[in-house]
Amino acid sequence: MHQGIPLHYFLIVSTLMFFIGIFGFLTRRNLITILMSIELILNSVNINFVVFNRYLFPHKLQGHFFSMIVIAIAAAEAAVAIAIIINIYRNFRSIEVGKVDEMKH
Amino acid sequence: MNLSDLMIMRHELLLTLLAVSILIMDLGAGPKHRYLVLPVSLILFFVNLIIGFLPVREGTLFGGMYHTSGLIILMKNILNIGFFIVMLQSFTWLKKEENKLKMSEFYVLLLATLIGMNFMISSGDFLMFYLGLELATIPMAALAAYVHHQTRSAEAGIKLILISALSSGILLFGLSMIYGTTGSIFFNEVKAAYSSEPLQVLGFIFFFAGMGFKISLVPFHLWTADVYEGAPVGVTSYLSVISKGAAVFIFILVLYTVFTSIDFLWKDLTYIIAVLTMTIGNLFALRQKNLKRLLAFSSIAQAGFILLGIIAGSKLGMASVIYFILVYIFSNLGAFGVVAAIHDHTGKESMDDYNGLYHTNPRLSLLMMLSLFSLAGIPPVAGFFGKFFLFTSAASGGYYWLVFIAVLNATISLYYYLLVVKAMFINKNDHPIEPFSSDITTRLGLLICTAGIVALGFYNTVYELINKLSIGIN
Amino acid sequence: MNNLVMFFILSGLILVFSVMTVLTRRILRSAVFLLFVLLATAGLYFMLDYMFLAAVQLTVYAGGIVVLIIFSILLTSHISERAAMAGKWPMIASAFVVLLGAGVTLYTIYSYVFKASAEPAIPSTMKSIGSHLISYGEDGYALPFEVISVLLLAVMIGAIIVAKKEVK
Amino acid sequence: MHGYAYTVYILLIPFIIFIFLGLFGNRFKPMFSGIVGSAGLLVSFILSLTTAYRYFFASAPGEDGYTAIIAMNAVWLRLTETLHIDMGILLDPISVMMLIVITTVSLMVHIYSIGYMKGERGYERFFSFLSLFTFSMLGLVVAANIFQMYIFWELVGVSSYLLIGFYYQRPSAVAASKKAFIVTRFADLGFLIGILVLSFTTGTFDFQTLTDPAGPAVTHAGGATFLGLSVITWSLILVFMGGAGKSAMFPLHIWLPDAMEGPTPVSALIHAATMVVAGVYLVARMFPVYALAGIPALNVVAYVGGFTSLFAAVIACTQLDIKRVLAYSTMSQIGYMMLALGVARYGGHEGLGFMASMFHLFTHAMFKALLFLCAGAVIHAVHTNYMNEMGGLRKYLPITHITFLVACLTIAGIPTFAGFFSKDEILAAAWHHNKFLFFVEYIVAGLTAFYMFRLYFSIFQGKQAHYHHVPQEAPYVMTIPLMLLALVSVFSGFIPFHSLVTSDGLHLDTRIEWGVAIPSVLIAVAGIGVAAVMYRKESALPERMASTFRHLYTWSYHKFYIDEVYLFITKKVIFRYISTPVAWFDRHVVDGTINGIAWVIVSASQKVKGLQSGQLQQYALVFVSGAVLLILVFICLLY
Amino acid sequence: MHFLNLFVVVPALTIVAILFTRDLKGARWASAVGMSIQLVLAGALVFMYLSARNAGVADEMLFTADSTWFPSLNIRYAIGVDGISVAMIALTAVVIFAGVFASWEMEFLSREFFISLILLCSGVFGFFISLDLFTMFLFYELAVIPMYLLIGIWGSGPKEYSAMKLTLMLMGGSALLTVGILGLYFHSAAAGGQHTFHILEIAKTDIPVTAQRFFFPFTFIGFGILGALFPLHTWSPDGHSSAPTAVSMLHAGVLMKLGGYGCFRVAMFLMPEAANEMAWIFIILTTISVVYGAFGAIWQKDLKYINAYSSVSHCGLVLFALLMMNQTAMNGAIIQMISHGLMTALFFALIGMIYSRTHTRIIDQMGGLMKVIPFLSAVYVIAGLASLGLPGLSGFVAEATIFVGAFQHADTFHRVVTIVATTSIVITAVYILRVIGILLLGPIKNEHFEHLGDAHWYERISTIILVLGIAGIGLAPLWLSDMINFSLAPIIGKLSGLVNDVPLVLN
Repeated sequence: MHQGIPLHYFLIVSTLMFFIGIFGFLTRRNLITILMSIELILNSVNINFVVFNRYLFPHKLQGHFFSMIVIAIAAAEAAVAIAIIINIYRNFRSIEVGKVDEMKH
Repeated sequence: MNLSDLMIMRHELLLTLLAVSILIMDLGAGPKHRYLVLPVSLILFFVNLIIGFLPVREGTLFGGMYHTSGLIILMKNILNIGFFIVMLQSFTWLKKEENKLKMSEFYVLLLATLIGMNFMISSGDFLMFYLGLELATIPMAALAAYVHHQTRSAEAGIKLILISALSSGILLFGLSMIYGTTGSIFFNEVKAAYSSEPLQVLGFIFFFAGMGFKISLVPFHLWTADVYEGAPVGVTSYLSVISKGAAVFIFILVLYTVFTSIDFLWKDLTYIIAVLTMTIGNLFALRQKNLKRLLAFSSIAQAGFILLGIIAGSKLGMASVIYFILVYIFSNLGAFGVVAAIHDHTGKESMDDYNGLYHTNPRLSLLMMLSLFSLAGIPPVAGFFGKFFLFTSAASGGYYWLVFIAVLNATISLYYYLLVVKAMFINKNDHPIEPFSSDITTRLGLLICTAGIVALGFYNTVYELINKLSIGIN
Repeated sequence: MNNLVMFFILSGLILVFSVMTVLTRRILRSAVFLLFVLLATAGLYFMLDYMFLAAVQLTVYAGGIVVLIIFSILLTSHISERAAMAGKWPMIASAFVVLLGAGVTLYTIYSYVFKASAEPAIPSTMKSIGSHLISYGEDGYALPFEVISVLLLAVMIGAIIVAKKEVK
Repeated sequence: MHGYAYTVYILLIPFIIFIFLGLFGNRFKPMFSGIVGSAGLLVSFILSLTTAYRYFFASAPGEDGYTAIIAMNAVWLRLTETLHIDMGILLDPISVMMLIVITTVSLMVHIYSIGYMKGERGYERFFSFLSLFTFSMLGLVVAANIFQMYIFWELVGVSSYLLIGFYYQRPSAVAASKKAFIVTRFADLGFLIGILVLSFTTGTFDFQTLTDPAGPAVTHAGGATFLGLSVITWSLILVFMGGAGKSAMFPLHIWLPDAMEGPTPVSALIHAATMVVAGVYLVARMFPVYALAGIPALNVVAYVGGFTSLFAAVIACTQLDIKRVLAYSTMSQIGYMMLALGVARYGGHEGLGFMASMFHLFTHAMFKALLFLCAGAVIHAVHTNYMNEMGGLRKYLPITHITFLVACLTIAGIPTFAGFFSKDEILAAAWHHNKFLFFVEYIVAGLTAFYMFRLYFSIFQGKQAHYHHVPQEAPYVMTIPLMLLALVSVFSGFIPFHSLVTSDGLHLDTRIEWGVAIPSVLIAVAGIGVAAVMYRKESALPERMASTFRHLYTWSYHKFYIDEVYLFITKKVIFRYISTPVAWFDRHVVDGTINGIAWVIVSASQKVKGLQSGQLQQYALVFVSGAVLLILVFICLLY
Repeated sequence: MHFLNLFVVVPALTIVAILFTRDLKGARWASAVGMSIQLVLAGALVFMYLSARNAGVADEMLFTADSTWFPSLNIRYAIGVDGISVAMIALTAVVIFAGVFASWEMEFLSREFFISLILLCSGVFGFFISLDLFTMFLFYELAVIPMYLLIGIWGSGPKEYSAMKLTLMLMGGSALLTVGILGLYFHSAAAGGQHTFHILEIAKTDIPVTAQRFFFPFTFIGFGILGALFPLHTWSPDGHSSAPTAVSMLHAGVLMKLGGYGCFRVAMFLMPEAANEMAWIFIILTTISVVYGAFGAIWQKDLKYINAYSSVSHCGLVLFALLMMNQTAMNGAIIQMISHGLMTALFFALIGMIYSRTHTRIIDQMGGLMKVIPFLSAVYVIAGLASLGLPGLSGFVAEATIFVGAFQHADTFHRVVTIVATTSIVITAVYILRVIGILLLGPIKNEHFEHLGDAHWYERISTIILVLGIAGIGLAPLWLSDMINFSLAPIIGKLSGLVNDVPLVLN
């Protein structure tokens, strides 16, 4: 295929990255590392879009721009999340996710 | 493309204009006049609401990324109505001393989410859809975390933003698969190329999960109650009604126009999720003592009912869903309006605090009862019609057992609604909530809700209009 | 062939640092590993001839987000602090779910035959990207571009509101 | 056409009086209601007499004998095409005879009650109920339709209930009234089912169609069978069950002695003369069906009647409450009538028993009413019901004494008194059909004479008992009815029943069969003699007799413990072993299931709360697991 | 305005009038006037109906009106009455009239009480005039839901529990009903045709037997719960015993009849084949209910419980007779509905009146009331006699018709269960007489009772109107029976018809 690298290779990488991100989300106890896991997830999605665009549908730039938008949104999300995390830190004096469970049941 | 074409985007443009003007007014007004920004924005939004009903051209813009139709405009107008009520209801709270420095920002953020929803509903491709979705979600997190001095508010904010990020990650992964297997992100092209290949199914399910988060379907619902409880009441009601309504709108639009070729699949999926959502939502709602939390779980159960309309896949189904959302906006905002009014005056939101409310605040109690009955689907209030039409549409697809499960769930839900009614009307209380009178805005909001709850069922024109505009899978 | 080697190096980096990002117990290191992942991803984009995207990835992601994250880490934790991981059972459950999900997904992807479009490719030069970005016709992205500006504005306000210190 | 339409007034007058007194009686002086009631009944009485005269004597019977006349008929309720409940008046020999019996006795009782009930609380209520009863009883006898009969049958039952419970503040009266109602109600259940079966088989309620020898009831007799008996037979047995209940046949007799808790005039009217013979009347009314289609049922009637007569007579010998003695005597005499019907067959001389039964019904009504009214007068005078607290009343109550003696002689079957003739016919009929029952009846005749004179001697002769105040003869308003009834008792034996009331309406030649009559008279005299020896003077003989036949005496004194059996069945079995478990079952099992469902839901709600742990990552785990699970399900399993 | 609409409009106007009153005095007079008008209207309706029939009008439904409500779903506001609904309307008017007077002294939140009560009754009226399943269902639920507040606020004893139980069980019933109604709707037209909720139009189409088999149990049980079908009757004892007087009257007297009415007007009329097929199951259940309810009543000590169980028995008889599916038995069933409605309302009214004097409902604590409150006691006896089926009162007419009708069945099974059911008349006598004996007769147990006052004028009005109804039907049943018979004919015709079998579409 393109430049000798099969499409599936990219997809395997991105899929693994996606699930590693999810694993991180599920297991890290620190809110910021959870946020980083999300970045991993979004990054893997970006790879997908880009690769599909390049390999399969190069006649348009849909995947490409999708990735761009995702990057921008990831930034926005991170901004708000970090703002809230700082707020949490002020309120809880900790950014341990386990401690943020005042509301339950 | 010329300027008149842009008028097709009137809803979004006006809202953006409104948001910007509020921002500018807020910046421009001196500290003495800042309190004027709120009423002015209210009035401006009301004007916008009215303008929304003026006829507008249907059409497609930006190469198919944006499109409107009578149906979509109707949905936007419905959201506008709800938005207006939320604005009215949060007025009292915003005027409080604690929010002095961030009054109008609240409206701006809310407006931003509404713009996002409008774009989302109007989207013609997954990119705009995703963008709208995020625009409708990210500022929400900021709104949920609006109250600084409350840990719960921050907690709600972080839970919302993180889970929403996760869900949008999963949704995006699904979208990437959809893109990869169909070669396009445009709805009409995706529709043409979609079949039930496993990878496409996988992509669809990831997409479904992402939407499930927005509509709070089980098992993607767990954030709901915590966020609803922690967020300010206005935000909660907004989340539970407008946000959810918009998500349902786009969800049903996408299902009915894009994934038509795998309708058998999403119908089965919806069946399972509907049963789970109704049942789990109700089971959790049963033992809630906090009104906001109770309404949160009830709104999960209501989402399950909404799926009953979606599953039909017919014009009837869509009409029922839209009608139900409209009714639901009035009913739920009525209930939240009462909760907000009481919270604003007393800070109380536990069911036990409501004991004997009827004797001190009869009108609020009556409205609360009406709203709850409407939520439960009891005649003659509008909720009855809404629910009945949903059941009808599910039955039209032959899903009689699903209808049965749903109606049984409606009965269970009646139980906890009645618990609230019981608290207000029957239970005795030595220290009931003192009689108080609310602001004119709160009253106006509640009045609109009451009118909606009472009249919507009998005023058949509304339903017929919706029905006329609705579409089904052909 | 070179490309393949390059790909293996980059993807190897991506995967290893991804794993390390989620497994290392030091938060700051984790941020640095994330930076490596993002850089390697940018490398992939370069390989695919998406220069502009790679640049965006470098500036926005690596330059913006990671810096933001590092700042916040510095703001909220001590350098030496070791982040706790979830307990044993959550770990096992998460690992199980993730492995299952990854397995199914990979299997599904692998068994799918992707169909490429026959139409000729369009260049992904800066010029063409630029013109696409401001075009409002077919394959034009002016609208998302504008909307995202609204989003960023809203997010800015939101972040300020949330992070702003309360005036008591 | 037939000119009998006026007979409807015989019924309507008491009914109107009932309504009037019931609603407005308390607006007037008490005496007023008595007078109104009696006056109204007098009119009914005269109308009945006129009817009887016109029916029997004014026109000669045709070839078919006395035929039935429908004086009026109106549909009351349409049930099916063929089945409709009518309100009609059927005049035939037995109903006309019953009109006379009822109006006569009722009139006497009304007049008597004016005196007897003086000063009682609820005077107007009493007369109102009496009128209701009279109305119902008249309606019962003239019923043209078996369902109409059932309707009035029930009304009679409820009037009886109301009157027995007249002294409603006395617990025993309340209990007795309840018992009477429930026992007869139970019997009526049989009657109702009988009607259902009968109407299902024959498609009609109409008496004339039913009893027509060529009608559907008779022609369907050979139809389906159940346990070896035809359906018609079963229905007749069920109908007889109703009759047995009303007529206090064994084993449904237990309510009658207790019913004596009611005011004595009530006992005279309802529980001696009229209502209790309704069962006999019912069988007589349906007689052609019994005789032509249900001989086994008729045998049941005969044996039940025979056994009851003996059984009741034995008990009567040991009772001390004079009204109870009379009550058992009534049972015994009705047993006679039933037996007579049971040994009769349709038509000609075979129908002797039928005629005898009706004859005895008539005479018995008169002398038994008389006996009760006399007893009432005695009780009125001495304020006790127990014969061992009485004695030597002869000189205080001369009129009562004479009339009571006349009645005793009549019931004992001493020749020239009415009872002799009617009883003789019965014995003759039994002799021809069933020797065993015949001998039983001989014994009963002796016992009857014995216990009646035991009663007579204990009350009017014997030792002078100690009274709180000197007993006084009743006022004329009470004694005149006594004398009138005594006259009727003496002379009614000469009424030519054999040519008036027969099974097929035709004239029947009868003569006194001396071979049967003489021994029976001798037995009666012997019975009187024994009673005289034992009770005329104070003696230790009764005690000795009692100890000699200790077991028999105790059993008899305790009415063979039938009440206890019933009590066991009702209190223990129904109340404790059915009703209580049913109530328990309902509360705990049925309702428990419903509550259990609620409990399950609520506790499920409690159980799942852990899902909502407040832990963000757990939410995410559920989220992801849900998505993965759905993928697994939909990709691997479904598609 | 259409005449029948008045039956819904008058209660609505009454409610508005009550809103303008200030206190108990105003509220009760407004209600009394409103419900008197309603009574007059009902009388006029009976008269108009009978004269129309006498004039030879042979339409199945009279005074019909039909206006579209939701055109897209073909939901219509269709009204009309036949002899059966006229009878039920008359019953409702009488009972609510009596009910208003029975709650004359409702001090606590009186306006709210009367509003809820009349709201309830407007639901009932609406139900009986509806010909459209949708509006029928709407009115049905409208009638059920005010019960919660009525029992919960103004009730006694474990009122909250009872109110909740009653509401939830009845709503569970309406859950079943929803499915049934929707099933009927979607099978009401051949493929491509316009679906309809209109009863008469559905009756004209042949619903496939497979569909009937599926939906009949839903519909029948759904209505059956309100008609106290064993074993789903347990809301009734608790609900009735906790409810305030007028509510018990209305609920047992009228609301339970909605169940019976719905069972045949919807379930059996529209799904005749399934009704024929499945009747035996429900016949067994109802037979149990008849006998079981009666036995259950014997043991009870609370007056209201006794009457509630008696209602289970009597309402069981209604369903029992309906399931016999011949004209006579069904006629009996409807007479029984009316008869039971009147007498149970009378019972509950009396129990309420006695309770307001003695402050107890436990029979063992009372006794000899006949002496102190003769009027109420006498009426109680009349009600009791009516209940145990004394001729001359309405209960007998109903039971006689039912038993004769049921026994006309050619099938042995039906006749056997009929005999079993007839035994209830004895058991009924037992518990009725037991209560009368303990409660009214005998010596006065409590000296406080010596000074009780007899019925007030409003209580007399309340009871006398019911007694008049009971006696009126009992003495002259023919007009009622004929009125019902005429309207039953088409239903019976439908029940004995046949349709072809088309498979049911079900996911």
